[in-house]
Amino acid sequence: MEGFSILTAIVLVPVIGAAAVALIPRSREDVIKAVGLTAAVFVGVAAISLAFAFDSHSAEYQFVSEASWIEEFGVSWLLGVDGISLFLVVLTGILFPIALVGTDPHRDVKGYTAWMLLLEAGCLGSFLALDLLLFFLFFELTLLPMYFIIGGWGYEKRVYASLKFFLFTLFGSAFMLVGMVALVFLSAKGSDPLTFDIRVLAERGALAEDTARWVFLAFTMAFAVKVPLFPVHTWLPDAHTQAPTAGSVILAGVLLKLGTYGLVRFGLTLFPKAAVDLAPVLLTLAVIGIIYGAVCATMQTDLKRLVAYSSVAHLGFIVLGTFALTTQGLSGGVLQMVNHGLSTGALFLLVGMIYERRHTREISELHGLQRSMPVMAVVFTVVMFSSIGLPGLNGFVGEFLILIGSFVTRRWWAVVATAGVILAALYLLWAYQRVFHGTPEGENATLPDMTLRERAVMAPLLVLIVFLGVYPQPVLDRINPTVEKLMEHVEEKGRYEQPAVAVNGVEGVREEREKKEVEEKEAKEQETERRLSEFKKAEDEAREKARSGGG
Amino acid sequence: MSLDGSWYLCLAAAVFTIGAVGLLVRRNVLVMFMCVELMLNAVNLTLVTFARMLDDIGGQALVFFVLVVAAAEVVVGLGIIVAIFRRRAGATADDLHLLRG
Amino acid sequence: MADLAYLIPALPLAGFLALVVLGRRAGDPGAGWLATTAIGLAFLATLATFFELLGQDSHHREVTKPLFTWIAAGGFEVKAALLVDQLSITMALFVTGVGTLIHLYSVGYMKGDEHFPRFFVYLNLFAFSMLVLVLSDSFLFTFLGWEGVGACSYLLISFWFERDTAATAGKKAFVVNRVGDFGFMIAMFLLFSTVGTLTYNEVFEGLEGVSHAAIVAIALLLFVGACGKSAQLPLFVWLPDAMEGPSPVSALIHAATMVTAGVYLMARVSPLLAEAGGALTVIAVVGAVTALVAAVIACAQNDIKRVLAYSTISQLGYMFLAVGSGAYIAAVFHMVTHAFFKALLFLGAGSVMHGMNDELDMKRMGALRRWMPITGATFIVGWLAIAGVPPFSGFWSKDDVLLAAYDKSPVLWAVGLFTALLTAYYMGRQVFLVFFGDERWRREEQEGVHGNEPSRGRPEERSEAEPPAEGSHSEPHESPRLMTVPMIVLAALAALGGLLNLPFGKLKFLEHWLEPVFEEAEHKLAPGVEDLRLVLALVAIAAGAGGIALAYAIFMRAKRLNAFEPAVLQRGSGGFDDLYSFLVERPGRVIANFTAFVFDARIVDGLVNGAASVVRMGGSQLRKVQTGYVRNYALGVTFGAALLLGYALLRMGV
Amino acid sequence: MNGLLLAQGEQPGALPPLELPHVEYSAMAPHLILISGALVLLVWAAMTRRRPPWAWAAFTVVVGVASLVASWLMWLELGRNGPRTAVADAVVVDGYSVFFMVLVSAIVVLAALMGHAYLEREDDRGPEFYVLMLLSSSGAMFMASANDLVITFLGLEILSIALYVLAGFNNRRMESKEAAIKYFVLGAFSSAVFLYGVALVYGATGSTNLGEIAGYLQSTVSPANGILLAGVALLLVGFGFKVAAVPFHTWTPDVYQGAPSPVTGFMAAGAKAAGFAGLLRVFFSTFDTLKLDWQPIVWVLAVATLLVGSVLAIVQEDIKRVLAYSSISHAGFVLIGLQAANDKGLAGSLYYLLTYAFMVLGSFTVVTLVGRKGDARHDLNAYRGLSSRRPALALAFTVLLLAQAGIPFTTGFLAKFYVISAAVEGRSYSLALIAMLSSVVAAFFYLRVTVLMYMSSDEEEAEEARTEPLPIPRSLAAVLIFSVAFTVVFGLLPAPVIDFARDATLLL
Repeated sequence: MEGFSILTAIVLVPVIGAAAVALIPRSREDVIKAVGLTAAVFVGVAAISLAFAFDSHSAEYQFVSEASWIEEFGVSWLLGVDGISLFLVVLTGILFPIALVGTDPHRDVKGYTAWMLLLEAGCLGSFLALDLLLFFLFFELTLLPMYFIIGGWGYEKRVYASLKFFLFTLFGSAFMLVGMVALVFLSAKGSDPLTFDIRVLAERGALAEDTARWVFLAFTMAFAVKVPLFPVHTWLPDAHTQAPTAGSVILAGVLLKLGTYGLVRFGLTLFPKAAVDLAPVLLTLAVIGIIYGAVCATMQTDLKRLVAYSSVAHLGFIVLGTFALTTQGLSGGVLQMVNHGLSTGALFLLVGMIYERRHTREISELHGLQRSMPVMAVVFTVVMFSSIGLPGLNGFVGEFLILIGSFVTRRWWAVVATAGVILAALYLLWAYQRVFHGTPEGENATLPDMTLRERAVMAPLLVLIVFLGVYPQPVLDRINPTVEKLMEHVEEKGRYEQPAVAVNGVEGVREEREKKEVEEKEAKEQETERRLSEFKKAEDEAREKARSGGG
Repeated sequence: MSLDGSWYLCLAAAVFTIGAVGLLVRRNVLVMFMCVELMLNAVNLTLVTFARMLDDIGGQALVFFVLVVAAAEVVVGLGIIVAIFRRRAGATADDLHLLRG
Repeated sequence: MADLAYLIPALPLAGFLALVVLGRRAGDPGAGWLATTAIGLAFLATLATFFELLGQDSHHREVTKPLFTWIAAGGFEVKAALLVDQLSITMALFVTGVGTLIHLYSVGYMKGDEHFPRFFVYLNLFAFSMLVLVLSDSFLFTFLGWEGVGACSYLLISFWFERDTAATAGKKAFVVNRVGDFGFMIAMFLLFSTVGTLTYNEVFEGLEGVSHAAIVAIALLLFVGACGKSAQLPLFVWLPDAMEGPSPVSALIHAATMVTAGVYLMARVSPLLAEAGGALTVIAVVGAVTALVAAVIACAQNDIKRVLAYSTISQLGYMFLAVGSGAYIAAVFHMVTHAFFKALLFLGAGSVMHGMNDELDMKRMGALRRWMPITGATFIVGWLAIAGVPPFSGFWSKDDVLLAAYDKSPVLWAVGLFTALLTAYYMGRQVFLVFFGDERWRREEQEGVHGNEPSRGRPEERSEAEPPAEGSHSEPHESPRLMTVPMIVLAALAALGGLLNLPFGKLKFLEHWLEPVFEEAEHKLAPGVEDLRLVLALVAIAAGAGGIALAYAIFMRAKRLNAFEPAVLQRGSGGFDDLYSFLVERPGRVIANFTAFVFDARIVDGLVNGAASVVRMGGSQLRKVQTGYVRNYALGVTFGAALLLGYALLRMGV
Repeated sequence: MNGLLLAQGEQPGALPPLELPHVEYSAMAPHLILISGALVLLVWAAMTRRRPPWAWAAFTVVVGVASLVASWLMWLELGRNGPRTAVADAVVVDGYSVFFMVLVSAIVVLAALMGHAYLEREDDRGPEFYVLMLLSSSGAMFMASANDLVITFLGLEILSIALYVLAGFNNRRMESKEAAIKYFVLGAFSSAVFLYGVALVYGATGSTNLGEIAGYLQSTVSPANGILLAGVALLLVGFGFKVAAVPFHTWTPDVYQGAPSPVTGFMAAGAKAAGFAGLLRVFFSTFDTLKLDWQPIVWVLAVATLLVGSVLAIVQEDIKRVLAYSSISHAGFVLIGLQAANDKGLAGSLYYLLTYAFMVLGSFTVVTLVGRKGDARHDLNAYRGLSSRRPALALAFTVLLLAQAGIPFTTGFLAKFYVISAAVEGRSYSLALIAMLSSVVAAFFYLRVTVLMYMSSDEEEAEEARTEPLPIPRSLAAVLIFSVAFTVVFGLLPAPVIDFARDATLLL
């Protein structure tokens, strides 16, 4: 496909919407909301239809739209979607309208809506861009709206939080930009032109091993901050806690995925060898993150902060799956990106609803809410279970694939990570007990239950949570081909081979075993042969001796 | 038998340095200003010397430009200094540190 | 064969969904009836399937019924499919059967509870999950049910969420179970990486070629899972607290069905265990020890339901003992009979509470058989059954277990035997304290010492209960028919359950029926042991009789209220809670606190903010250079110039 | 030089028939337009009594546009005939010089508009401001098109001397005077140093003509000798001073703060561009052969400039000082292009200067506005709650600031990207990385301003907003709109400007 396409539309419509909102006078809030919602919904619908139109048998990029942009550097407006990005786009398309409807900025609706739409454009652009520079631009672009949303509509320490968020991420991307340019210039050997097209770059794979490792690290720097991985995670709790509800929802639901998505799309695709070599490092950080996030979450006194730390743990799982370098792990990781977006997004929405009523996030302030708002309690329970990873709900499927996938290659990492599953149950159930159980007094006793609007907002999320838990196959069917192709790419370019069982299951095991047997048999035969020859030699010598003795 | 060029060059360098140091150590704006003139003239000396050594008229011609520029600087510089002294007496540069940090 | 099998789990699910949709609209009895119908129909469906299986000849009684592909990626694929065979159907039968009865009972028991519909929503969801657990054809799908029942038990234990004890108990149950599930999950990972599949039959086919060590590891890990679910040492601590839930829940989930899931799993993977060798011994030992310890603690409890809880644990111990001895049929047999009499006992206890305004302390009861005859009678039946008095069901199943244990090792047998004695004793104690003796509750009430310990009824009733009003409320009363009928039925089953598998040649129905499932796994008794059966049986009877006699002597004759009941055993789960909180909880808190508020906040984040402030300070330091004095600026320039010149000359120097 | 005087080797006495030296005025059309414009303005102002207040500004704008057109014509002509030198090799007409002619002319137009609003507010009716600005711009152009160190020097002086005066143009504020004197003393000092450098180079190579010097350096085997290198070093000092490279930057914050805001804008955009025009020309075309000698030292300068600039900016409390330090760190970025010493580096630097010029002009337009009458309110707090007072203004300022921070889809990002790629192509990864990290630090103080404008919910600020209106004169609005539009539009569709910069270097 050339030039304009559905993807271009998906990216540009929010921008247009934002521009439109900017032109509407501040006073006409209803109009502003309407316009904003329309744009968001349009994108949502487009994204979902994309999922249906998507050819689940092809592992290639689909709906590619390309237009030259900066010839001087071989940068082009290059969008495309494959199994890895598809559902992230859908997730974005679903979460934004929900966030817009489900939350109330209280002040300056105009700016709020405009920034949200711009943010959506940024996210979609990053997921769809197949051009490194274009990705980077969108990746950076997401910072700005989020910065203003946190800083403009957040809570007490919003300024600190927003600055921390912005600078932290910028710090990471500083490395990425340099690495990116280095990659492009170094892989443009001899006559072949500069290009930022990742498809070409992946094929060229022209970097020397150690160079590739450095560049990979540079990229990882940026994504590690975004994910966030263990040592560089501290911006997250602040940002989440201080952001307005919608901010947290999008931050957890979509923005964090930019990191994990980047690791898959660029880390694995562009630097297979480096990824294979450095996998242990990232795995270790991921596992630390899983346990660490859970432990920190357990002790939090602020409900939002708790959820934020739980995100650290969950994202750790995704990274674990990614660098387990097995089909299961990777598929699970990609799926889990979507799942985490749904469950944690929902959690933040619920926490936001509680805040709207009680104006506190302190767990100790809340008590026995299940009596005053039973429906809220039910919804919260379901979402909580999905976040804990209860089979039958979405959280489990991804988590299990990740764990089983990583167990095949990285046994002990997986075991430790599984321990994290126990902790997840601990901190969430404990929080639930403190907030919802017991007999409410004072304000807590008189809180109104979820309004119709709020139920309508949560409904689609709940449906997806259950559906993806019971019947995830349609999604996996679309993810798997791409993932398998990517794994092949990694195996080929990374001089690496994932265990046969991960590829072929039972047959894989059997082949493996047979191969081993064959080898053993050969070894044995050689052994016997050697023996025989030795024996013969000895015999001949003896005969020689005998003859000489005789002669 | 005449001194060869390097003597002049060293002299010029010395003068230039004196000018520079003077600028650094003196507080009176006018004196600092004179030091600049001193430096410019040191440059002139250098130029002439080189012109001689290279047997090239260009260097000497350049000196005239320098003189003109120096004159122009004097005009403007004095103008500014006067403008300041209208406001406050004394010609020490150190009085002027409203702007810092 | 007809696809009735699908209906077995589908019906409770349908019931669940219907109730969810209806919500409060379902109303007080309505919801209950709907739920009961759902599971009742499921029971019928199971019966039908059962007879269909009977129709087949014994080796074609195993059918796999695929539904859809659940999770697939690369070489990993798990289908949602039902495995209908003798074992799963047996389980399904008593799950749905007992389940139906308890649903029925609950309609009466939960009457007037403000959360009435919610209760039955959970109950149906539980039934569904339990049936998935039982009928699934792969480890993972079983795990779905496994965690599902765990979640339901969490929801039902903390059903009366206003009470913190209930909430805590629910959380505890779920978390402890998770510890077990950890083992289960790792086991599945290991299976996949060694065999490449999680479907039961494929696994069993693929076992040869897997290293023995791996198999042992898998077996033990699965057993860890089973320990969690079936409350074995060291993970049994959650079950006593689980009594916070309504009595029907205790009966259904924490006695009859869910807690036996562990045993079922072991039976299900019997081919694997057969390969595992040493693991079996571990299982047997853990089972025996648990049986003994739980029984000992049970002797010291005063809470009517806690006694039963511990007896459940100890009976489960029996079952694992059987499994460990390779006597899967005995295990299943005991599981079934236990389901009957333990459910019965719990319902009885519930009925007593119902009649006594949710009184739980046995010391404040007595002579109740006069006031609630049916409850009393049925309860006594259950007692005789569990005490192993022939010809009640318990006797037969326990007998098989002990026989197998003896074959495994006389020591285990001895432990089992002693446990039997204790069982008889503490159950006797309970019966005598509750149903015989004099009416202590009367005296208590006059003294008004009532309820200084928080009773465990539903909150709104508790408020009625204290201060105890004179008159109708203070008098114990028999429960309504809705509750007594199921008890009567169960009493019948508890009495006659033995018929399922009488140890006389042709009469071993259950054995013949289950044979094909366990054929290669079932441990054949050593020659001669079979002959010992009669002797051992007599010894067992003697032990049972001794226990009862002891209890009688102490509590009927001497009318004492307590015999040997050391305080330590009366504390939460006989001191184990304290131990765990000392070993795990307290250190955990300290570490977590440190990580969250010192390490993370001060050190990790401190570094970040530190870096920022370093830059800032650098700035304000550099600022000082910018003095505002022209001369200093010129100095700066000169310095730079000097630097460059120096560099130039250096450049030439070399 | 020689061309301008008697030809070489003439014995005195026998004079040949003198013919007037041939001067191609067309080669210096824009310069001459500016100069003559200035003169006309002087005369006109001297002759006439009253003029509508906008007359001078209008005239200056016309002159600016005229020179813009002239430069553009030269550009086209250049496309046809290629580069050439003129006036006896003293000036060169090539893409590079024309690029700067265009840039400077544009700056003239915008600065004139800024100046108009400013002078109106401070009710100063004289034309001097415009005259000086025109002259100094012509100086800038000479620096760009000089093909002889002497011309470079003259350009430098024309540029500077006019600026000294402009810096002190506000008679009411002592700061302004102080700025002037500081700028003057240090400027004179540094130009003396520069001149000494010229002398040394002349001594070492025997010529001041860039072409000839280059030729000499190529012809000799090992050209580097102490005198030459010392000369180059001193030249670098002179240029470094003009472009405010650390450690020659010390004057910048004070002068930027003291000078009238429009003048500061003009300095940041024009003077810096001029300085770099000279610097890049001399080092790229002439001392190219000494690359290995000067690259390391430029590396050091660049790093120092980047870090000092951004680190010092974050502790400032005065917007003009903030922008001053930020302009220092931007100079660091341009130096990266020089250090790379490759085509991309040169083109990148040009692109950077071009885009930065408009960003900074726009920014100082806002500063001029918020400075209010007396041009004194430059404390950061003056920007509190600006978004509620003047949303559009706040937004524009935000765009300009964030563009300087290098936010995507603005020219600011592409400029950084351009020089960074140059550095990477030149294999100086460390420099590239340091630059990006310093830009992270820099982002902080740009954001700090936006925080004040958007996130401070200050009551009495809002109160004050109502009491004290903030009118936006048309001329300033025009400048603002233009610079924002330029920054954003060419951020989205960068091709034209990027190609312009590249072609300029191709025709060097």
